[in-house]
Amino acid sequence: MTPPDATVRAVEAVLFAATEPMTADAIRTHLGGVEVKPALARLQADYAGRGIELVRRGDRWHFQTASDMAHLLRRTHEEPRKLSRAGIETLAIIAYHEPATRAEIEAIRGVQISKGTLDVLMEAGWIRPAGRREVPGRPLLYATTAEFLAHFGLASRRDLPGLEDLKAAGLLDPIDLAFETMEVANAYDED
Amino acid sequence: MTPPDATVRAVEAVLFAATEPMTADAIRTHLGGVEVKPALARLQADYAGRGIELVRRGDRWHFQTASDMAHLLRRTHEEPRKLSRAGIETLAIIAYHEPATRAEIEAIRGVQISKGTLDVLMEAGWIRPAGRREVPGRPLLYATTAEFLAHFGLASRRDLPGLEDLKAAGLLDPIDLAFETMEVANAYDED
Amino acid sequence: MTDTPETLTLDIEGWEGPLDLLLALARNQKVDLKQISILALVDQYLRFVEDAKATLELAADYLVMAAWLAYLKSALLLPRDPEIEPSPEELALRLHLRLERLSAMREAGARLVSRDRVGRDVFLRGAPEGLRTMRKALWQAEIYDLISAYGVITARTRPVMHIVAQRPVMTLEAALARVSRLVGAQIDWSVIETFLPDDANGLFRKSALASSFLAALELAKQGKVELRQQSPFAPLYIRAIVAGAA
Repeated sequence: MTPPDATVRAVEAVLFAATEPMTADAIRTHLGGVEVKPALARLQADYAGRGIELVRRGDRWHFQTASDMAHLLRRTHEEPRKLSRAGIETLAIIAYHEPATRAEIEAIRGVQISKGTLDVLMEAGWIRPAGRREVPGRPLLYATTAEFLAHFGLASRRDLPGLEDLKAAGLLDPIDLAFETMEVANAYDED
Repeated sequence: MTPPDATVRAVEAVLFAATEPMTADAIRTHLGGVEVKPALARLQADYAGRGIELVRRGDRWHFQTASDMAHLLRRTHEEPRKLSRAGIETLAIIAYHEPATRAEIEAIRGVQISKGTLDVLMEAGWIRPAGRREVPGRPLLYATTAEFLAHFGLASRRDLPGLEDLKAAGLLDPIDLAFETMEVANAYDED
Repeated sequence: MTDTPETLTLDIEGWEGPLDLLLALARNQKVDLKQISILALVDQYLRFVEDAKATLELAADYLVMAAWLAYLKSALLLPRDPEIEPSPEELALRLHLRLERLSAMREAGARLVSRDRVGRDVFLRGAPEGLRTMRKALWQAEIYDLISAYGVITARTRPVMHIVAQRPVMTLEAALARVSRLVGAQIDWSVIETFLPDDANGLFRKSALASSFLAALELAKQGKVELRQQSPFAPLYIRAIVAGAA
């Protein structure tokens, strides 16, 4: 491959040394204002197929080991936090519906969520409070974070597995809305 | 470059994720006994001239940011800050009376100066320690620097306006005294 | 949970609420969730609650759900009463929609956690050097700030001598002496201005006038003179009171 130019080398070094994923803006600021987007594209191409790859998660970039190397590395590292079933479902509901209130999560799960469930997800850095819904009681809203995307290897929320299918099937709509849609469809059929 | 083979990729990933430099033996054990020396040589060649390099220290290998990129890891960000009233007065006294001891500066200023004030002036590069006065206690003397002259656009200290000039410019008018005294009191509080 | 002697096939603690249990039962029908039989589902649930009730203290929400499902079942079986809203079909449909949504989220969660996760399947650099930004103050001051500061210090600390200039005033004592001397020489009414010194000008004249006026008032109070004025701001006349003349 052609030798990388100074900007490519600088972006490479900065991302390599960084302890956290960085936005293109943060890299640019760190490098004193140079344009880094072409360098990021170049690096992504350079590392394609290697044991390390450059990935974009949300608007942040980081190097990580290639996913097919997992079997070699897993044994040396501890398993990340094991999530309870309630935790996984709550996280999925927030991710696919965000922003979502606690009541909306409970409506889907059919049970109250214990205080600890949201705490664990917040402590992991995967969800965050995201304002309040402007309805009586002004309930707190929850949404996912940049760390969530990074941890689960998602380039963006659009990459959530099956998101489009679920949307198309109306499975992300509230029940009342789904019900009305069905009623209308039935009424139309009867005509 | 030619695509790396499985062993090269594995060695690359293992060294990237390792928390400490590893010996070739340790890497081989980790990878189930394959020969890793050719892979290490190949990686070293692949990374030559990049922002990251594979280095060997003793018998251990690790990735690090290229040595000529080290300056990117610690970056100084300069923020313009205005010198406090105490700072500018202290600087003025040193400039007009140098070399001066701290006690002399305080006597002229009529107010004590904090250690921080002199530190700031030294950090700015405008004053420097200039020996000691040969009196009991041997107090440190302060004088201005070449940077001081450069910053204030002075060819030499003799370019500083004399008392007569100050008087002519109205800078010694006692009318403002009450007002200025108030300001000085405030500035002193901030020290 | 299974340490009770009675035969226990279902463990209620294993279910996260009635909806969770219903979803599991619906899956037991081994058909697409869209085609499950609500009636069969209701039967299974009620049977489960019957079985579990014998050995466990059933949570209230399971019993509430059981009651609601029993109602739903009877409504579905009986001839439809158009007066009852919502219709049993609607209730059954809503239950269906809820189960579909819970199922969808459960699958989504499973797919999410089985992705290549950082720290389990893919790894970040083990020993990053870290980036540090050191903030450095860039101190700023102008030459004017410097010399004006020196001016201020000099002005503040150099010895200050206060000299009060002589000001042109006629004291009350002087005016009293002058007016009482001059009024004795006057026979008739005289305007107060005639008692001022001839050379009185400017500030001194004003001071002399004010003091003479005060002196006139003082003398009138002592019964030595009398004062006359036609109207406000009209000339003020003054005359000595000759003993015995009043």
